[in-house]
Amino acid sequence: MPEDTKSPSPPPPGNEPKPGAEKQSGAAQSTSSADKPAPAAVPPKPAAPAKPTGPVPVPWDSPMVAKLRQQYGSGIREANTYLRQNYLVVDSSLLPELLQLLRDEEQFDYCVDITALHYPQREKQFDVIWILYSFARNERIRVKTQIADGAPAPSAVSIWPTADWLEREVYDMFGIIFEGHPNLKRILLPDGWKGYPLRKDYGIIQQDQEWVQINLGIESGQ
Amino acid sequence: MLNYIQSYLNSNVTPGQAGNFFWAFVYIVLIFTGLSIAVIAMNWLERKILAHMQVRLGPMRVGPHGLLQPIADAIKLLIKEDIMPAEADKVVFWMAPLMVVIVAFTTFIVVPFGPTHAVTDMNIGILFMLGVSSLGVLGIVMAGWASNSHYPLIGALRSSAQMVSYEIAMGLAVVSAVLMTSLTTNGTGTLSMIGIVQAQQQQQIWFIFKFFPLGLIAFFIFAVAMVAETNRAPFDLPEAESELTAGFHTEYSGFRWSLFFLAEYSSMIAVSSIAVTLWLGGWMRPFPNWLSGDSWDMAFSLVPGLTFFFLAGMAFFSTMRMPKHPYFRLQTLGLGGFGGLLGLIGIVLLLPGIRERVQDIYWFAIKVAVSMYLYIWYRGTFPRYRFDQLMKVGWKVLLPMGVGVLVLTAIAGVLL
Amino acid sequence: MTERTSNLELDAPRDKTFLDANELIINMGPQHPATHGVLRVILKLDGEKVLGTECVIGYLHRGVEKIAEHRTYTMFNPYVDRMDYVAAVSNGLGYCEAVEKLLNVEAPPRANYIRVILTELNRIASHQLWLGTHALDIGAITPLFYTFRDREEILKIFEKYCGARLTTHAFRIGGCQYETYEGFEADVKKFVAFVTPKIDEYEELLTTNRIWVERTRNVGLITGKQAIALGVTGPVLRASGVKWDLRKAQPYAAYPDFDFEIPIGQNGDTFDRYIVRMQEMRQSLRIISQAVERIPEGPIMAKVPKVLKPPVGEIYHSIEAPKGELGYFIVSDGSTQPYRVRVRPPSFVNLQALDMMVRGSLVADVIAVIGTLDIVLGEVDR
Amino acid sequence: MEPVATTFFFYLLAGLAILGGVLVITRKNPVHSALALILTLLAIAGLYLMLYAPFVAGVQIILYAGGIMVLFLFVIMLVNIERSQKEHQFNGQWMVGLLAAVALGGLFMGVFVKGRALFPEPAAKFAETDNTQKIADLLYSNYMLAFEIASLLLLVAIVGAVVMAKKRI
Repeated sequence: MPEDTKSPSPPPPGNEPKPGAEKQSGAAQSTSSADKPAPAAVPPKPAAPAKPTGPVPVPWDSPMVAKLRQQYGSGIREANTYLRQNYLVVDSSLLPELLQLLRDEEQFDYCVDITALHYPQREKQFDVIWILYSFARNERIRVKTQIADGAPAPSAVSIWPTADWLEREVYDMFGIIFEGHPNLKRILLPDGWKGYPLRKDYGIIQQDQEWVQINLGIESGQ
Repeated sequence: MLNYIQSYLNSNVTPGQAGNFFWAFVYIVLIFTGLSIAVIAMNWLERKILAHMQVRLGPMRVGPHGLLQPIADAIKLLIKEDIMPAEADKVVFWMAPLMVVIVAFTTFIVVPFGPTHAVTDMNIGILFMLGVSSLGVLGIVMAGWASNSHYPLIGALRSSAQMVSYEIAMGLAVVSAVLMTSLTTNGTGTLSMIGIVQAQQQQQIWFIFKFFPLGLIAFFIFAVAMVAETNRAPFDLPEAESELTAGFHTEYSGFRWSLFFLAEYSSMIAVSSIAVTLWLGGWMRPFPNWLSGDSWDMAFSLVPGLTFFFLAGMAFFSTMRMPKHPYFRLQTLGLGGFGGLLGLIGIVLLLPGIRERVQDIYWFAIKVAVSMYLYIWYRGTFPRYRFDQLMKVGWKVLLPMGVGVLVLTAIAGVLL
Repeated sequence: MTERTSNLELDAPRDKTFLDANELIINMGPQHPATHGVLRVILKLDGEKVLGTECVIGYLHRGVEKIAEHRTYTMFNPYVDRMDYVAAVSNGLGYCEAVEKLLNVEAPPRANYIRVILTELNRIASHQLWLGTHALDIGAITPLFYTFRDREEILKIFEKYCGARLTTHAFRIGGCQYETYEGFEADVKKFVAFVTPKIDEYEELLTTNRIWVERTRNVGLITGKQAIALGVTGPVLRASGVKWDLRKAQPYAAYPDFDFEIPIGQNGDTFDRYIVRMQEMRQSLRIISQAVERIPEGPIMAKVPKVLKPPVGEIYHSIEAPKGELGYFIVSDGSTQPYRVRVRPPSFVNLQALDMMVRGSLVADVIAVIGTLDIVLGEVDR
Repeated sequence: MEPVATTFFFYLLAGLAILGGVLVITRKNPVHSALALILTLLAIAGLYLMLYAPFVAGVQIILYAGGIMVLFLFVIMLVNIERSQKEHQFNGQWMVGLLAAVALGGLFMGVFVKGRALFPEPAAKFAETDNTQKIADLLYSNYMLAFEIASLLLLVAIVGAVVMAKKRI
């Protein structure tokens, strides 16, 4: 029964062909092929196999982006709008500073969510995503970064206390370490569990057999 | 034999005072069984009344309108596994429910159901009741500690703090009522339960209306404190199920648990009896002065019997309304038999020799029943107090009120 | 047994008060009548005073997000109902709208109106369930039965509409699967007329009840600033004085068409949260009666293909669920199955505020605060 | 009312009191000791009743068994019992204790054997009914000053307790 065959899920389409592409919006798994340097013109349509023409990301121009670009230069890899939603793709090294700045100066005082994506084929396997909202501007943005497996992401707990559990959940599900988190441990899964279920190489019916046998006294949870 | 009964019926003191062991024993047995039946009935009534307050039906399955539900419950409790936690202190764990029950029943020795209907009349009657009922907290503390578990311990802690605090306000209210007894013609007051009622008879007023509104305030203080004393909503913190699962009896099950249940309800009846005795005229029928005269006496003495006839009538009416399906035959017969029994009791209560003697008990029971209904009503209406608020009410509201009422009663007693 | 360890012992030296020798560690839950499911709270007490708490969650974890990656967009739709199972309609609405956005289709107006009506009915049902259980926790047992009696009427409407009462799966991606049944409008109107006095009835039992007020006033205080920092949303945020409701801030479905207000509180205590939710029920009734009056004719499904293959891309869409901001972050890789679905659960984030809200208060307040946060463990654990 | 089976009840209650007293000092668990002490107090209350002193008996039950012992018990329950159970039950002064007990016992025996003449004949029995009233009369007439001083002392104790507790809060 372990082989439900589905476990290694369908390879993420656009992205994996260009692993580790530095300049590319690897982060933006989204518009895989639309990997333009940010302010460029309308990127080519995604080579989406399926649909005719979907909406495409367009560059996002706003005073804030301009300011950030001025400050961080190429650290801001992308600033696009897709389906009327804005997102930034940034270098992970800028993050602590950038997040702090977004809260203090740009009034993104509410951290809606922190989550991650896994692209096993890429060199930097993980996208970490911060979804932020500003009450003053009634505006939502996403900040994305790429990090490699095992590399730490900066913790935002000191900036938004709400990041505490959200980061713990990302750690629980993806195994991403958040540096500076006061109490980084599993939150939904038991403490002794091995493996990170939301990684793509973790099968859907896979489980920590050892844990199940020891703690539940049954052969398998399946 | 008949003469013996006759002589008893003519006696005008309680069997304890007369030194009549046989009748004292009979009374003890009667009170014990009567109390058990009252607790069972109370259980059924509480569930029914609460259910109707909460737009539901309550027990309906066992017997007509769930009348036999308490019996089914009792059987269930008796045959349930009796669990004793491995880490519990066995001896204390075993003693705690006994202690609670013994205390709850002992208080009834001095409860005057009528001028002669008490096991005995003690010189310190009211003091005895308060003292013995204050021992109940011992059982609760023992239960909480012996369970060797956190929730029971917190429950016991809450309960002892609560009972000790409210006993003070309760005592002050009681003292102000006792003070009123000293305004009789002979000038000395009394602590005897029967004496207190006789004082009300003599002064021709229920103490709740004495020195209006002083008596009323004292009664109010007592009414609040007695709910707290018996750990009932809204003061049911020791067993707050949403906080402490079940408080001090969390670890108890089966028969031992049912002893706690029995004790809780009998102590509710006990404190209600104190309230009735002290403020509501005890066994006296309504308006003994205003509607006086032989014909009124006669009329009122018929009420108990008529009440039973009414209940019997209700039972027969329900019997007729029972579904005609053969499945219900047994239930129908049972209900009819129950109605017949009630009617029989009604007839007995109408016999001239008996009705004069028994109507005291009836009026006393009615007054207690009203108080018990209030208990249920509180439970359906009020949220639960928090612990600090409970203490605040006890110490900062009831206690000063009690002292004030006591002082004012003394002043009023001297001046008026 | 690799039991979950609490970090309370670990962080003891950080807090001066933790050195007190009288402390008592109590385990509340996962089997406890007042934790609304399988929440486990480890309490550190000094007498009755709470020095700190730690929530242990995950007992109901079903890996919804993992399942999503192995189901098609359509197949995953029923799963979202099982997260916040008392507000299943809201969950479905959020998910359907998110996928619609990803597909770049819009539900037709009639479908949007039906969605609003059902969602608002569901909000009332959710608030009623909250009120009943919350009051029960605080010791008032009677409101529970009143609210369940009235919630039944909502569930009956759901049942007539889609055949299910709790996990309704009422909407489809692109609109609604079912046209309203005969007499739907009449039923809804009847319900509005029926429940309006009932809400007054609940308030009569509680709002002016001294004990209720004492138990809830200044309990579980949270200021607007703290609430925002902790990411708390929904009625809890609004009770702290922040006038923010996604139905107004970033309107979705047919909400721009309706006239309603956002009730807010001032103190951010349990009483204000109670008042805010009571007012919200009334506002929901207002929206429902407007929607039912103006419901347009027309199709109920947009043109969507049989096999959904959204273009490569990602979307975050959130709605105002009864508990707060319910967001779906969906990443499509162009295939029939989502590459990733992330649910931003309001209960999960709100529960995080528990520790801050109860520190220094009494055990009984912990119960009140858990109740007032209105968590559903199905959503916390997913 | 006339007491019945006086002798039987006297020995029963006295036996219970002694049994409780012995248990108090021999039980290792302080909670058990406290419970045994309550037994003793209740037995003594019974003895008071037999001596036609119902008021004293009632006060004994309310104050000692009901009030003080409950608080006492609670304090004991909250301390660490495991530790006290490991400690030695008796310390090395048992010799002295034994001597004192023997001396006291000798004294009692001496009084019992020789001292009958020392005590007057039993005074006329008060009727049980007015015992409480008599106590009240005495308290508020002859012993007024002592009574008030006692209450003042208690007040001082209460104030002191409040001050001490307040410091910690």
